[in-house]
Amino acid sequence: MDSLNSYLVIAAVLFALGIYGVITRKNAVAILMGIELILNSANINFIAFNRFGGMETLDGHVFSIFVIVLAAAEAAVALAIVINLFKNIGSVNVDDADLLKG
Amino acid sequence: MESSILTFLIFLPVAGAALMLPFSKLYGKENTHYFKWIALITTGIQFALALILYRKFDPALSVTESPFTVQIDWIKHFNIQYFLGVDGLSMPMVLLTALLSFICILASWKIEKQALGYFSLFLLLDAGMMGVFLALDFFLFYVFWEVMLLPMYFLIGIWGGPQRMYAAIKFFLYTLFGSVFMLLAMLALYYYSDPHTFNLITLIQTASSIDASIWGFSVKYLIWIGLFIGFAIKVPIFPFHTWLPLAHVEAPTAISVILAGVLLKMGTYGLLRISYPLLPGEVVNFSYILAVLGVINIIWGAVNAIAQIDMKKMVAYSSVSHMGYVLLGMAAAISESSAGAQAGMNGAVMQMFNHGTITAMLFLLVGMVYDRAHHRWIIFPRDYEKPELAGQPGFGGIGAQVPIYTGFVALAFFAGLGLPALSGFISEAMCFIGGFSAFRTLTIIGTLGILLNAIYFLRAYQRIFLGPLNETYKDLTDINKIELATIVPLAIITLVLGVYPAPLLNMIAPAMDGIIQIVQSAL
Amino acid sequence: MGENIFLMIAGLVIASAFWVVFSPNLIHSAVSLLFTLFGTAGLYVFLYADFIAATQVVIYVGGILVLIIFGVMLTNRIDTPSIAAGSANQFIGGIGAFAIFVMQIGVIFNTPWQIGNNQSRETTVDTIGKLLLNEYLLPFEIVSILLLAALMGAALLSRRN
Amino acid sequence: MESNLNLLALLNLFLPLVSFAILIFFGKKIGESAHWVALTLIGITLVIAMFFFSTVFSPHEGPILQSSIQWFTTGSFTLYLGFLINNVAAIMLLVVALISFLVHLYSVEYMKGDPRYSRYFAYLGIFTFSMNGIVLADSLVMMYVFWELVGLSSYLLIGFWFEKDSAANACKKAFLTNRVGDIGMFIGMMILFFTVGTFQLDGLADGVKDGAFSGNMQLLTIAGILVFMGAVGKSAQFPLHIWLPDAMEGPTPVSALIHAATMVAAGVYMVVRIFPILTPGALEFIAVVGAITALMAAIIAITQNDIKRVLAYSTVSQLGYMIMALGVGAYQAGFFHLTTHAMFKACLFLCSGSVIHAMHHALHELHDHDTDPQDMRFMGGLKSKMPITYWSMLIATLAIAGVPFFSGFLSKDAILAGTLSYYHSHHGWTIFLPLAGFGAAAITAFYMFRLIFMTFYGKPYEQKIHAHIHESPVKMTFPLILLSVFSLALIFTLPNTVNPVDSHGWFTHAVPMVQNNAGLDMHAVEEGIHHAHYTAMTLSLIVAGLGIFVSVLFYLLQKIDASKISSFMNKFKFYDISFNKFYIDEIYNFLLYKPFLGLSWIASKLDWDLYDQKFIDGWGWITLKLSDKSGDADYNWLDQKIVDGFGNLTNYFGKNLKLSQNGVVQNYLLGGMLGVVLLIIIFQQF
Repeated sequence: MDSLNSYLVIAAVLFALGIYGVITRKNAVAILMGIELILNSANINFIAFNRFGGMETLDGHVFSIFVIVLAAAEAAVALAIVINLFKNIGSVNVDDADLLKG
Repeated sequence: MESSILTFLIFLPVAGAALMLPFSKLYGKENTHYFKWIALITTGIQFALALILYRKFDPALSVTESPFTVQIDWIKHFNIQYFLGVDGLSMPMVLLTALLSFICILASWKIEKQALGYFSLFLLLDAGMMGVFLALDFFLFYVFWEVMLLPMYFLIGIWGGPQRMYAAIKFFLYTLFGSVFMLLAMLALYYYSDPHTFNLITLIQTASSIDASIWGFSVKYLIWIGLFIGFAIKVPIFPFHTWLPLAHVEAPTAISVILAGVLLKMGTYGLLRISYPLLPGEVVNFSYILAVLGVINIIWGAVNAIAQIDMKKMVAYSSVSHMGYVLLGMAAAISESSAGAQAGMNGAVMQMFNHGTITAMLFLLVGMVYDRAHHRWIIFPRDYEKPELAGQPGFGGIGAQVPIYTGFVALAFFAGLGLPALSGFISEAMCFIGGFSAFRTLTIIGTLGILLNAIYFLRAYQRIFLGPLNETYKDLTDINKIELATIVPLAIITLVLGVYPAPLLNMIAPAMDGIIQIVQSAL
Repeated sequence: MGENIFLMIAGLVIASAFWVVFSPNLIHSAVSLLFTLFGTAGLYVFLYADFIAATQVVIYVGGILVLIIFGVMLTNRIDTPSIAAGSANQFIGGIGAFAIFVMQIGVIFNTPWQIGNNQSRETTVDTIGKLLLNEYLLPFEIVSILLLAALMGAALLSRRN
Repeated sequence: MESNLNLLALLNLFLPLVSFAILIFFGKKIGESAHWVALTLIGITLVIAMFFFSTVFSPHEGPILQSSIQWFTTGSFTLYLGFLINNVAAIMLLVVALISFLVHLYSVEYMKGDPRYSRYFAYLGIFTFSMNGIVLADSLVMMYVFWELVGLSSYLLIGFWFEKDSAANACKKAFLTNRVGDIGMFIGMMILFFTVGTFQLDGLADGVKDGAFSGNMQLLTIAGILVFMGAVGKSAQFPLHIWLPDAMEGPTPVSALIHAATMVAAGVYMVVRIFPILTPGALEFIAVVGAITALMAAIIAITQNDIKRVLAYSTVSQLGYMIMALGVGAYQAGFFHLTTHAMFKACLFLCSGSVIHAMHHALHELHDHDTDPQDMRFMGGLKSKMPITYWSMLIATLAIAGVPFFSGFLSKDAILAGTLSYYHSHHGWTIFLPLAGFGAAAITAFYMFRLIFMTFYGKPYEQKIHAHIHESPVKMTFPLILLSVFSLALIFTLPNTVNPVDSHGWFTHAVPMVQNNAGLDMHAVEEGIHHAHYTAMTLSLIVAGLGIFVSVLFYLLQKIDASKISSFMNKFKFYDISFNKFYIDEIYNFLLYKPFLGLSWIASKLDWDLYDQKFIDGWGWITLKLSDKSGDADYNWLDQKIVDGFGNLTNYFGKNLKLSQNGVVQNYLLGGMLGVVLLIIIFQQF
């Protein structure tokens, strides 16, 4: 079981779930969680490819570190936005934030 | 200097019109005398330029040799050129246009209604007319031809008489109808000539070699028909003439003068400038019809003029009649006798010039009496608005009241009916002599015009000026200084050219020789 | 033994991820996310990525997840009986996500992956450290500046008025 | 010498024009002294004319002066202006200048006090100028030019008192009637030009001689008749004579100058000038026209009561004589009669003017504005009151009646001889020509003495008027006396002969027979005239005596009651026909003028109300209707359905698609995701 494909399948599951979460969830924080899932699936791929790809170096690891850092930054900013949104419209339901409505 | 004089002649009025705008902003549109003076000075300079051109003009030189010719590429892709030139055919027309424009500004001195518009449109019209007479590129010619149409439409439609809109639209549609045919003919000429060109001088060589047919008709024949309809409406040749009485009657005095004095000439000018040199073969085939139409014009115009009770309408129909002489003279280009051909062609161009001056006088004089009496009925119509006047003579016996005016009217009327020693006689006689050499019977019928023209002029003269004085007009004032200034130059020209036509003829003759040669070579 | 643990961890990750997405309660989702993240860290271990696994635990679990839970807390009234996390577009979204998943699976199994030698199980920290401070120095610095800016921005955004 | 003559001819031509120009432009300032300008300039003209006349007697070959300059040219079409003065022209010049001068002099008194006094003399000036132009012209074109100018001056002078409707009508009628003839002349000129190639008179004669028309004499006949049409108009020949009697609306001196002596003679003069190219056929036509005119006008003159109308018809009749003379080939006689007639007819008119002037003043003093001063029935017994006028008029009447010792006898006699000789050589219907000639001679004698008796003899119509009649002043009587002297036969025969019945005086020497280049044997004609001379003389004496005798019976002795005779004649409508001038005016009016005006009215209706308003505007109407329909189709169907259909469709989709833009970010994301799926499916990347 310890093969590339098993990791990739896990990552694919996580990715699909993340997408599903991002699309279907109403709560902004829940959407954020979906995004975290997607990022994690990507990280898994990085590491898995680094492990099985016959790489001499650990560039995949470095990339995943960067992704983690970005995820942190993203989470901080996104949450700040969510809080602001809540302050302004009293809800974090993204359906209520429809100022773009045509 | 010499090569730019033609450009100046055309675009000076445009500059004048443009100059009016700052004045209207600075001093307001109410200060109409600024516009009048600008227009007067502009046309004055233009006239002076035309005179300078006349002084330096050498009729012996062809257009290609003349120092005045301008030839610059305009739209290179289509071989369209800014090509201006002057020869013996256009020189009299340029002089006539410049002179009449100047005089018409004077005659419009009383215009107060929207003077800015009037005078600027008038100057644009002036530029268009000048351009038509100077252009030697068909495309340029067509552009000027159309440029002139629009100001005319507004000038009739805004400053005209009670039926002005009807008249203006009629004029516009009629002329546009003709223009369409002309445009088609122009494009056909362009596409069938090799190399493709609008250059009228080059086309003289190339157009005759066009050898194609559409729907079984030769292309040259179709081009001729198209051009003919376009020009015929302007002349106007029967049966395209009915825009003319209406437009003349409804237009303000100065515009009637321009209409009859210059615009009508464009038709015959176009025939002589374009149709004749380019399609001599068709001229030969068509000249009989041209002569027939000329005679119809002479007779029909005169017969109609006799029945008119509106002075202006009478003069308008007299124009129809007089332009018939031009056609008859032009048709004589195919005459076997070289004296006949020359008499006819030269007579035709002279008649164009002379009719321009004479009819201008007539319209100016009618305008003067209209200014004073506020009507111009020879006899009031039966359905006149004041029933007590219906059917009564409109004037009567004012000859003793306004002797100077009467004198000028007599001069103009007698010039119109072709009295010798006045310019009309020589050109009419030459047209007849030319016509006679080619079409005997037709010309003999046409000479009836000599009598018919006399009938309506003398009847009108008698009804207006002779007989006991109509008491309504016992306070009528005689001609004033401005009016005198408009009428005297024309009267002098009429007299001088009647006695000594050589200056005009010497100018025309070499150009006509060229056209006759082309036409005769196609016989 | 290792195989079984891997399967366990993989099952944990997938199951908890499902719950993150489908849980009607937001708090449950957040808690479930904790398990997903832990599981992922376990997977890293299986992949000989000891440093990344540690980082995952420290940053995700210790930082991001706490942030998310704070977010949940701050944006929902405490007195609501359950912090609802409604869903929409479940049908289309499900089909879409499933389609993407199928495609990914397709890609995964249809691609002849280049499989190299397994790396030795030695610690990765020093290598990563060298890489970061040599080859990836510039990205590293930029990311740090980005992080700083993001934090400052987040602080600014969430300031009252 | 040549250039001097040229200068003189130019002066002769242009001095009257100078008079016209000065008086027209400065007439207001000059005012009452206008006649001094005119008299001086015409006086100089007269002196020059006398000089030219004097050269007639010096022996010379060919014309006295022939010169021409190019007027204008177009290369091969060239017109010339020039002078051709031969003996005929020189005599004509003198006649014109003399009568013009006398009429000027006469008018000083006659026109005194007229508001347009200076204008009158100006018009006389332009008339004299134009007339001189005709006389001097060396080409048909130049002649035509002045021909028309004469028409103009005649128009101006007839319509001088244009406040009178009758005058205004008359001047128009004169001009238009003349124009009818001019058309013919113009066409004839063109035929000649394109056959011979020139308008020059001598050139035409030479061309015809050289056979330019050989084989086509028919055309030359037609051309000749057409050119003669001009003379028919100007010399008031049948059927265009109708204008001349009406022209009497002008001032009487004008009638004397223009409508008796000079302008109407221009037609005759023109025929004289072109005589060499007239074919026998054309001449026959000319003779018939002249004969008809002579007889018809004489018959009309019998019944007229207006003194000037009698003279006018007598003029028409005498012009007919001249034309007839030229037609029968009696070239000399025709021109001779022109000259003598100019003198005595001018005298008659001026005398009648003197009478009218006197009557007018008498009536004016009586404040009588209803009585016509020209009607002979209101005159009578003026002999004692106006002796000079009476004697002058009597002499002139004797001359016109053809009584020996007076000039008319000589010339009329020659004409009648010509007609007789023509009959002798042609026989058949040509007997009409001498019959008409003698008949007209008898009638002329009759009505002229009728005029004399009604005016000067018998009892005055009203004593009151008679008492106020005075003889005219010397400025008026001097011309009368002079002209009556010129009506004596001796004037024309001295110094060659004093035999009163022998016409072979200086005149016949000065005007020798010309050659006819178109086929008439002039020697034979001359011979014939010579033979017929005595017969004609005898006959003419008899008919003239008869006419005078009847007139004496009717009007002097009143042995026969004129009214009885006239009512008897009127049983056959003869009187009415004569009195109403054969109804020719009415016929023209009814058959030509009125229908023509109607025609022109119909034409204008056709042109405007039918052709333009219906046909041309019909196109506009059709276009409008079509454009209505097409506009309808365009709007309701093309625009509303198709074009707007697209709009509506877009709108519809927009409205519905708008719903997708609901601002829900997730929907966008969903769309994006589906797009990705779609793209991947499309590109089949696995």
